Amino acid sequence: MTEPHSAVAEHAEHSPYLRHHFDSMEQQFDSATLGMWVFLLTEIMFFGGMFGAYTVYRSMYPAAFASTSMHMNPAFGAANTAVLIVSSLTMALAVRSARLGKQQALQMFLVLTMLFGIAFLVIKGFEYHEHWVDMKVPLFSGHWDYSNTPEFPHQAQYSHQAQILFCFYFFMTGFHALHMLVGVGLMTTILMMARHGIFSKDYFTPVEISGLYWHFVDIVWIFLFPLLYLIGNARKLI
Amino acid sequence: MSTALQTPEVAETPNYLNSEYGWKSWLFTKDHKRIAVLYIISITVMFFIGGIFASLIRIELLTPQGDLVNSGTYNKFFTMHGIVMVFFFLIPSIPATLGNFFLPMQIGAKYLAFPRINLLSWYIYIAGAIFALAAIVLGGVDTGWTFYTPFSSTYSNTFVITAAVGVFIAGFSSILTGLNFIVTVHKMRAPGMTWGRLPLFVWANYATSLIQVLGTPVVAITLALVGLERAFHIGIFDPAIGGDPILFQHMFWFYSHPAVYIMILPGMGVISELVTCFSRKSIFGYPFVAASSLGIAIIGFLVWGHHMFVTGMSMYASLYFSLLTMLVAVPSAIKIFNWTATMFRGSISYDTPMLYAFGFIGLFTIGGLTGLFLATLGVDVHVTDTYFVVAHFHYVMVGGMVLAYLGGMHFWWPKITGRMYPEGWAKFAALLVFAGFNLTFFPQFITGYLGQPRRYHAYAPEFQVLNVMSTAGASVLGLGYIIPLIYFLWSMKYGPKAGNNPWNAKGLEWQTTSPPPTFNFEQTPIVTEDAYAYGSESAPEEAHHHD
Amino acid sequence: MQVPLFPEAASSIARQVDYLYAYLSVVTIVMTGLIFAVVFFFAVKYRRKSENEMPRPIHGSVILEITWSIIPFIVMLSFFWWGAQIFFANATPPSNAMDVYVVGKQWMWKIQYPEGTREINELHVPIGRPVKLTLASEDVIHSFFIPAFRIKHDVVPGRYDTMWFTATKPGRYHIFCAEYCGTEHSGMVGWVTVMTDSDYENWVAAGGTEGSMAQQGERLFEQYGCSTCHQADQQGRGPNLRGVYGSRIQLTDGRSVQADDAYIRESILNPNSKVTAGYRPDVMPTFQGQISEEQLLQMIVYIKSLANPGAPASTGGRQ
Amino acid sequence: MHSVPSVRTYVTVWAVLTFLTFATYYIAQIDLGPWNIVIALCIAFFKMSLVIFFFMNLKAESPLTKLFAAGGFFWMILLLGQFFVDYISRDWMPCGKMW
Repeated sequence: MTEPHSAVAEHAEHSPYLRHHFDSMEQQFDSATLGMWVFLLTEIMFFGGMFGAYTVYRSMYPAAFASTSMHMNPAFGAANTAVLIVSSLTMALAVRSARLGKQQALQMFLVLTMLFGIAFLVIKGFEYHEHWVDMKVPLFSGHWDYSNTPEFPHQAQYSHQAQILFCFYFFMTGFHALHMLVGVGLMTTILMMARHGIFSKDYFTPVEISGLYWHFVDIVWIFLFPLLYLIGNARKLI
Repeated sequence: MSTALQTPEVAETPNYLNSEYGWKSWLFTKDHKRIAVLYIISITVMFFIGGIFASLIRIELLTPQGDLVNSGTYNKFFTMHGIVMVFFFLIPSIPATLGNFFLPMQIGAKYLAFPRINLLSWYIYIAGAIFALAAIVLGGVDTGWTFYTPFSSTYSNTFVITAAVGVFIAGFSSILTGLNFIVTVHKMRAPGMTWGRLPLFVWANYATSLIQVLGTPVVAITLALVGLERAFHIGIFDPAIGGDPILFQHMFWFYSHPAVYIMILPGMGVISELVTCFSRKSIFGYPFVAASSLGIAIIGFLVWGHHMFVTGMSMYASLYFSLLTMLVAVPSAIKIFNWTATMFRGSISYDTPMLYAFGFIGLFTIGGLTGLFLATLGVDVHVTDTYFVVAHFHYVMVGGMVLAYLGGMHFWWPKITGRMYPEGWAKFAALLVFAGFNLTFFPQFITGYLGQPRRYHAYAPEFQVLNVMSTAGASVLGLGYIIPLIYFLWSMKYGPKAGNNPWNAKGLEWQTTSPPPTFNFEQTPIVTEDAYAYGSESAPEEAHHHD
Repeated sequence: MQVPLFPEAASSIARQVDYLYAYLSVVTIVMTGLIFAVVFFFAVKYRRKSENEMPRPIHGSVILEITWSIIPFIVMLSFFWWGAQIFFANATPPSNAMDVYVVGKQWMWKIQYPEGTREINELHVPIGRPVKLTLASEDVIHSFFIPAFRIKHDVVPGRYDTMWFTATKPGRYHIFCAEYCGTEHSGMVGWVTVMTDSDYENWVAAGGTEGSMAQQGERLFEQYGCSTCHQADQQGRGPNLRGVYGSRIQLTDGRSVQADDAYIRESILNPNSKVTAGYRPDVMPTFQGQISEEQLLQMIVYIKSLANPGAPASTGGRQ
Repeated sequence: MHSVPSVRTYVTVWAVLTFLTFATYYIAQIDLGPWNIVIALCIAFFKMSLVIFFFMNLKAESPLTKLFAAGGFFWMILLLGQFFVDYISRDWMPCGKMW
């Protein structure tokens, strides 16, 4: 709730970045974070729809999912998770230094976060390439090689169930990678704004907002990793 | 269209219409009122496009053997009627037009919380509309507005992906409006405007925003999966390649049932405003009416299974969803009873908005109760997918939502444009709409129970008489819609000038000039009394502005 | 041109559905009439007499709110209870029901009888005997709907659905497709003819030229080489199918499944998903796309006919 | 505005998260039957709450923001749960009478 104020004093003390329809910087900051959290709510439901469909199919075809996940390389998954967690750390430190007004540290951590984000995408690229070579991409019809699925040599129907896992693998990680790209784009704009010295101790809302977004994308991956890579229990390391 | 709005002699006092001119001032505006006017124009265009398809359907159904167009074209008619009406008129209409305009004013705010996101939501709506219109122009889509797989993903060869992308994009416009409303109501209320004093129109739009934010992403991902499945021939929902079409229906109706509450809840908010203003009484049982909006929003997410009783969903799931659908009907009943009780010992005037409110209360009661037929398992097996369902949801959507929209437009027209609409013509149009509507859709209850299935291009000959009655009613209804369009446009130029508070209503929006200034109020008002304090203990003619 | 206002009731449950419909209609008419009357009465009695008339505010009463929440909910629970009774009673077909197999294909209903007769968009049933319909679809979702019997069930591709009815009045009644299924959705209509027992007997005798479904199923059993592995004696590479239908099958992963139509269909199209204990997976090839839905139904009827007449099922194909 | 946590807390949270990642990875190798997925999801849930409370400093936010954060997660569970109202009870054969 806003504290009552008189119209005259309103224009004197606020910082240049206070939008005119807000009464105080604090109200603007709270509105921005609440707005971001409501947006993350919609993102949770967006990925939630896919998790729901994935869970239903996994309960319908447990055997097909377990044996198909032999083709996933958990080493890639674990590496990606570690990279993302480090990028989350650097993002948190970036927000912290923005809050304390340390411009150099802020820009350094933003660059680090972007580097780790790009590293994640590069690892993801290698993984997709490996699946492409391995003919495991059901998206392009005719490219999903039914015969080359060792666990079920000539069961076209069985590998139909298997291709559902790969469809969800590509959709979930694909949408996640898309969100990563948007995140990196967001980081570049925040970096440019930081370089122009826009942020200060009492105005750092954009950094906080992009931090929330980045951590959310990290959380989605935290759930994707066990669900997509570690299905078959007691599997030997590939 | 937009030039007609800025007639200089409307009001000398600076207001949001004459504060700046030129198309840039409209297309790059951050003023929630101008964005609301942009939405009103685009909503009306889409409404009449949907209406054209509706009239083509009704003409086609004059004869049992279906000889106006072949069945493929007829399927495209009802699909486009469904898509355009549901996603481009019903869902955005009251929140994006009247909500955008009046929610900030009713809580005493100068602006919405995120003005640029609000403009972005209109552009996204226009982008979605362009895709949908492209799907129409290129050749139409014939999957029904429900896009059921595996027909939509594998067997239909029409522009399904174009339409799905259009709906996908329009969904984000709805999300952004919802997000804006939630943050505005939480963070930007005027001092003294506690939750207990919020007007019920704001409560209804807040509950609607919760549904928009929680439900729309799921239909976005569902349509994305159908689009991807169609593009890459993979088998998420295609049983031949291991998918499960029932899962599509679960994911689709998870959003689409709360979507019907997105459509009706703002209408209920408008009716609460109309009934209180034209009975000059505060609402009966304010906390219950406000809580019932939230109740509908939350329980609305637990009931979608009643669309799938006959699809082979398990028996116990049908039991679960049937029971909860009975529960979701209770808040709607509370609202109806409270509106009726509000009129008790009131001083009721028969202005056009009140006529629409009477119509709404009557027709929404029929619509709601026929919904119980569809929630009752025994009867639903017989009547689902027949014209009984068509009649039910038109009673709620047209009898409820469109009447509320027209009532709200008439109620707030003087505030939006500073001009009064012609009362005589408006009353005539209201009666036309009421009569035409009942003649159109009541016979469909009868043909529904007789067993005429939905979406039929040619039907059994014994249903013809009832269908002819329905088409006759549709023509009266169509006329009833065109008259308001004419006199609203006429009134912008020639309508008598309306004062700041023609209905001497109590809301904050009536305490400022009409049309309101760009920042709604000279000073942020201080709220001291309850929402509808008609004849409250304070002086009956309290001063306009408290300092 | 007389306008029918109420559909004929020609099945055992039609009467109950009509009573429930009447009960719901009465409640709706009473409630709507009440609301219309009260609103009309208030609108007239409390019309605005003078411009600045200001009635005393009434803020509400909690008791009234609670009463008009609880009472409607109780009335709705009665709808729910009665509706669920009919729904459940109609859910499980009686064991003595007569089998008919319905295959929905884009824009026609193909109906087969165990005696072998096959019809398009026509269904002949005797009066008074329960008839169980097994529904399958070859392409999209259809919905088998007989308004006069008050029954409807979606025909979802990839699985079997069952519905049943007992016709009570001879005559010809509509069959409609109720789930939108494409261009000729409105053309996918047919007739169900309810006949007295004598008419039905000579109708059955007249039809059925290529032998009963079981015989056709047997021919397919040979044609697709099923008999090479599923032999009558014990040591075939696949389980012996004699007496398998209806028994519980132990699977390799420990689960036990009832061998009904759906299990047999899945084992033909997707052999690897539920392999009987004691047999290796990846031996039986898939027949997905090679056997049509009708042939599948014929083979299932054949396997059903293999059940040992009278012999205990314990010595079934399991090792 | 809000108290700013020290670098040390962030680094320790990071260390715990990385440790948990590898923990999930190795626990998945031990065959615990149905328990595998349960443990994996619990670890993931714990990691999520770590990220939310420390990195996104939800702790310092208003209860309203916490409500929306929890609301989103709860709604997703609601969505998945109600799918299974249907899928679990598909093969419970109805016994003619309701119960």
